Amino acid sequence: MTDKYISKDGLNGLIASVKASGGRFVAPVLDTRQVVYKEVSSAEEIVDDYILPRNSYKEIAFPQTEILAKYELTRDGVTIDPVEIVARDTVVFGARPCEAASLASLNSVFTWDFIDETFTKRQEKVVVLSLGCVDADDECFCTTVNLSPASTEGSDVALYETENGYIVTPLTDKGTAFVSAHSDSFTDVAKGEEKKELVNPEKVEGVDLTKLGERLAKSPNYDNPEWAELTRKCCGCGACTYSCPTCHCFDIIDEGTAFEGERRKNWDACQFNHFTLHASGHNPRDTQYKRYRNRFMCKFHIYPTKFNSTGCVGCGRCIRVCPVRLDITDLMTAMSS
Amino acid sequence: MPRIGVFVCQCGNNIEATVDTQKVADETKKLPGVVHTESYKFMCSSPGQDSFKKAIKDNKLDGVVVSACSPHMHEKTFRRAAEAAGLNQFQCEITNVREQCSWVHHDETRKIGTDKTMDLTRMTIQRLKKNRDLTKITIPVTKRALVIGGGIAGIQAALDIADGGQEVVIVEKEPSIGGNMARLSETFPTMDCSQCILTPKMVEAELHDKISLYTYSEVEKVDGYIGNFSVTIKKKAKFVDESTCTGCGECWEKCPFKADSEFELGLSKRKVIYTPFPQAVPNIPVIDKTRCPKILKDKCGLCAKVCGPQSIDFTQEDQLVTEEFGAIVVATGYELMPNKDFGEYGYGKITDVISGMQFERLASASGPTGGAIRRPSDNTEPKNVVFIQCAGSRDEKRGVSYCSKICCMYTAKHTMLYRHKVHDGQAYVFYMDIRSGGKRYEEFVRGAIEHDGAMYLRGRVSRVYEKDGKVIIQGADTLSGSQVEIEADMVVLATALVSRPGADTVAQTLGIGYDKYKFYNEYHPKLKPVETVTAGIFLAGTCVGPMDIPESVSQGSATASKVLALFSSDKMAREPITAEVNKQTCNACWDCVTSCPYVAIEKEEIKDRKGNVVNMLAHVNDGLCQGCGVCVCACRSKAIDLNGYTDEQVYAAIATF
Amino acid sequence: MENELREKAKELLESGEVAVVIGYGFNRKKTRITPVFITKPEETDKLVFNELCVNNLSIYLTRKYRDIQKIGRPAIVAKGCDIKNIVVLITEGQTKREDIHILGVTCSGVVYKQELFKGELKPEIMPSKCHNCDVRNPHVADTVIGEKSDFTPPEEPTGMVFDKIKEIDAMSDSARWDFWNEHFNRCIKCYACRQLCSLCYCERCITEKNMPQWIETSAHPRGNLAWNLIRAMHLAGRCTFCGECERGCPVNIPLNLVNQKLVLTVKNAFGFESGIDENVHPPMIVFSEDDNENFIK
Amino acid sequence: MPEEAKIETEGVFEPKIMAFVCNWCTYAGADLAGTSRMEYRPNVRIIKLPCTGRIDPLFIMKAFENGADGVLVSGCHPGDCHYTTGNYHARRRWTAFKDLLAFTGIDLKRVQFSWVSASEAIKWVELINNVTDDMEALGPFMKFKEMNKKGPNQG
Repeated sequence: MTDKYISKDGLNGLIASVKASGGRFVAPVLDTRQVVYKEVSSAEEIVDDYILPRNSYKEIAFPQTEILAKYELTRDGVTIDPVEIVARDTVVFGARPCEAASLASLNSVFTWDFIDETFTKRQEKVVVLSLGCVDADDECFCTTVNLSPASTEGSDVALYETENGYIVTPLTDKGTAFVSAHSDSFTDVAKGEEKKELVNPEKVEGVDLTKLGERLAKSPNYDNPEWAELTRKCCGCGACTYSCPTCHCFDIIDEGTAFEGERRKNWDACQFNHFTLHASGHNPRDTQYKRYRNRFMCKFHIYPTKFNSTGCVGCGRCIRVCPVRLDITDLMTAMSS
Repeated sequence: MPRIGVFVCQCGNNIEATVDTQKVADETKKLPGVVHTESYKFMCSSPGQDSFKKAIKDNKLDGVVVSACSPHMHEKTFRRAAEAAGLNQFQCEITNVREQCSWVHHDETRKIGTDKTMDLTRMTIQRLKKNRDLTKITIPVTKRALVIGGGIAGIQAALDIADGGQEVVIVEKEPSIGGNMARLSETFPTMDCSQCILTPKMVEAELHDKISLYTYSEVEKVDGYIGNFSVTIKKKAKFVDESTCTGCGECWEKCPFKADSEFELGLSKRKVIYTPFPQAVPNIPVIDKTRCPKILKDKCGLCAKVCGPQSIDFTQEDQLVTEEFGAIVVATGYELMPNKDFGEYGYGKITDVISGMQFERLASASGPTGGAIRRPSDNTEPKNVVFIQCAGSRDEKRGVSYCSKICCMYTAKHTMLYRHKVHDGQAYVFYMDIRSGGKRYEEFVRGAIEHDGAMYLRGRVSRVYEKDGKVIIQGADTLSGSQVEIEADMVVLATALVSRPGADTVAQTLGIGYDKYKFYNEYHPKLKPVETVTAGIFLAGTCVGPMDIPESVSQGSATASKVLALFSSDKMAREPITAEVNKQTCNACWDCVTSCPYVAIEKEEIKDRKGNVVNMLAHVNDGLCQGCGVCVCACRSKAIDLNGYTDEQVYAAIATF
Repeated sequence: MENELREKAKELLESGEVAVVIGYGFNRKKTRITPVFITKPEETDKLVFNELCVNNLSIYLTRKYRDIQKIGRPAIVAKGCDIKNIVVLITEGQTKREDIHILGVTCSGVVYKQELFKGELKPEIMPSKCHNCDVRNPHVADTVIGEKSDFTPPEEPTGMVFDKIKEIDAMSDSARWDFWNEHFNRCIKCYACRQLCSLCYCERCITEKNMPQWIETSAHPRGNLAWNLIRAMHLAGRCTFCGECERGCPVNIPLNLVNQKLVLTVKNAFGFESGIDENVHPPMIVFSEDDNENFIK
Repeated sequence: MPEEAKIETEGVFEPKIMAFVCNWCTYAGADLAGTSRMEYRPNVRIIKLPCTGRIDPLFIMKAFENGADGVLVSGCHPGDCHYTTGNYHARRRWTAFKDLLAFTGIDLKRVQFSWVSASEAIKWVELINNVTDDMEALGPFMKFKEMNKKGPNQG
């Protein structure tokens, strides 16, 4: 399919069209002094001056809390009533190319040994309209992990900002189908309509992903005192994992009153002390640097080798949100040598 | 799945009238874990309990709920029955249906009562599912009592305990036991001589083979709990070897140095090596190390030279001993309000204004004047004596708000003693009210007025001053409505009884409560008057508040009966409703230690295999914990829980709501 | 001032008096401040102190950081407000006064969040605590570094937090409920508030207690409300209003309001101020017989 | 009628009230009301604890979460505590907690605090009747009920 065009004003038509077909339109909006992904009903709500929303759009396919089943305790035992997964057609507008690459990574986790339908059913219904970045901040490092504002991995449709609108490039079948389904909202690209220049963040000096991977693979390095020295300031808040587009750990818990309740799947984070605490009281990751090491290993060794997928997309959220300013790229640099 | 039985009592018609107990039984049987339910006319009756026990056995129940009357009524009954049927008694829970449902909701359709009973029973069932087996706590008992204070209350307590066959140690901070009673001349209302009735008891205490006297000693530290106190006692250096001293008196005869006698309240002198009074028990002197020139600057040493058995030892030092006790009786007594508080009565400024206790010494046959009433300034016989009552008592602004209770009686006694010794003397008494409640007390006061001619003036004294060797008293006589001025030779103040200085420190050492006047708090002022909140520590005599000799003696005996009851077996059992610390999650912030009303939480050292202290964690002492649960709420990490009322149990009840 | 700080740190490390200096340093790009742990005298040049040094480093003294404790006796760079937390930690037996060296720094205010700083510390980017600071000269310290401040805080506390509390107090119940529900609903239960709070040092947080699970772990309004209220209760009489919880909150919940509200309650009801005197017990574990009880029937 | 009550206009509203009481004073006072055959409103469900000092703010939160329209907390009068000082500790906690609840928009009539001694059966009866009346006037505690209805924010 050839490129299309949609003006900023024209977005309202697209939103209406998506809604009319029973879908929802998610885009970056301003909420309590932060840009976040939220369902919108008009184009005016959408902000265009942002680096990245605070939250990751992984929430759409992997919500923070998910009810898996309802249960009831009776004299005859426990009756369990599974909850049907309601997946809605969802359009994510304005995702950044870095983040777009993340769902693929999540998909490999949720499908390798067991197909987690709570995730896949939702993911199937998500159409990602990524928007090439015309700005970057100090924390962006997609180029360091071999992505860029021009990356298309994980995007269904690529959008490129112009003076008054966006040039629309469908990338996948899903993307083509989406543009076709809402063809009224798009026009052909007018002559002279120019893409704004994409801005690449600077590559972090000294990072070599191959060397990094090799080094992490060597077990003696696991107990290198460097880990503690580099990460002992980590306060274990887990804000990084909860903002990260590729973090995917969860916990299943039953919550309710005496005779009934719900089984819920909740986000969990390897940064929490409780995450690995055994019933015996022993905790294999008993100090914070071990927990941080785990997250780092997960991103740059375990998942890349296990699934050949990108563990870190360089969105920089973890650096922005970190209250102690622990910079993952510092570790990447240190561990590349 | 648990196997729970629910027993709904009809209580005759008391419950059945407003609650359909059969319906409750039928409905609760539908709940998970409930395998047996029944409704019965009288669960607490013999047949009721038999069927209860049978049901437990037949159905192999592991928990039972009895929906009946208040647990305050029959919880013990059913728990005992459950235990008899082989259940742990703490797997039996009561739902309060009668007092808190059927009796208070008079709905004839029985809908309200039945619904509520079902709700309450459901809550109890869910709570019960979280119950754990608990076993009564048994504590070994050291059968040895400590009596702090060797006044009449302490002596009585010690004698009664010792007569009951148990060992007692009396710790007395003065060189002799006897306390304030030893100072008194005669006692109201019988007028028998104080020394005559006290001395035999003192001697009996000294000679009793179950009693040890630690005189000139003080309690420094108290650790442990009921049955198991560990007490550190400071034995102050007497500089006299108690084991060899015969009490012959040669040393104090020869000692050339004198000091004001504490026992005589400054009315006479004593030597620097001394016994406080001639009948002292033990009759062993001590050296006043603050005044002895041998000790201060290595001069004199005459006493050592004259001592036949060579008992004087100037090198003695204070000694700390730690001993084990099972119970403690606190009988630390009182003192009179210090004179600096009575400027307006001239006390401390005018020599002939004295306290009631000083008058006792003047009237005592063994006192400084040999029993003759002489005024301190010129040693002449006073012809007019004014007694001022409520000096400090019932006077919230300058003194204490309470009534010192014994002053009305002893003032009446003073006027009589005075008249008996100075036949032409006139006693005047300024009083607010006369409080003479007690057997033969009122008659006694009347005798003082009618027989011995004391002049009672109702009113307060406004001014006391000295003029030409006389003490002038100006005051009001409210009954005649006139101002009075009396030229007296001597004034006697019925000063308020107050707690001893340092009473608060002693209380803190012991972990018992005290009021704003530093009198010790009883566990319950009416029903537990000699107990304290700290189990195993008892109170006798005036450390609790003003009281007279018969009361003090009764309290001494009462504490003895408490102690003997405690010592009646080698171990004591306690309800296991106590707090418990989860050592995995304790933060060692000590908030529990601070908030515990019983000093029941200790800082426990956690050691590694080599014995090095690696951590400090909270530890609940089962012997001291009373199970209030204050610590549980103070603990943010919920590292403490209260057995019998655990978080899980409470949560289960709330979640059933 | 920084030179003085570096010299002192160097001296402490060289003499062996401390094994680690917990302080502030720049990140790689020199754009932000981040905590640093200096163990070698030659590295003390990394230490800085400026208006970006908002972190309360006292969290690193708590039991959660066993690996830092293993290094040895620490010196800690602390502003007056941070010292208040250290004082509470001492009161609650989490550290001993003699076991740490406090390098107190005089302070003229820091930024509310580092990213707001555009080269100049304007009053509007300072947190309310700085506008009312009574400890710009450290009140408990082994060494005080920096010029003495002669700032006197206003008699009536001023600033956004105090204005907002007044505003909320004046609202109707429903408006207050809606206000808080909207904020608490955003809570993602990441517990950054807890992790950044040096007084949230529990071995096991109440949310982690699961028998029973008092506070639901799901991101549900019910558990969110319970978590935020119970955390506030656990900090009642202890919170020093350092503001770290709000700064760390990734979803901007105005936690300072709740905590300061209780600071005010405790001050009014019990006359207590946290973090001033290590020998005074926090008010929620003691009592006075004369406490006001006009709300009890 | 307050707006919250309008939501549930069908049927008679029977408020659910949870009472946390201490074993020695208030529980005994409630027993006395029973022994004296006094009558009061049936809406209260009592949870007995040894002392008000054992009553954690968590209990109150949990009661509301579980559908209580009102919570009553009661124990011994100051000075009467069986454990000498438990109620003083409790009083401090309530002082802070009530301010916090009010600050978050919970009407303080929903949480009531009281001292009821073992002899104050009449006070107990009046208290329960008054609290029940208060809850009826306020209507169901929709704030929590609506929150309960709300599911987690799912994708």
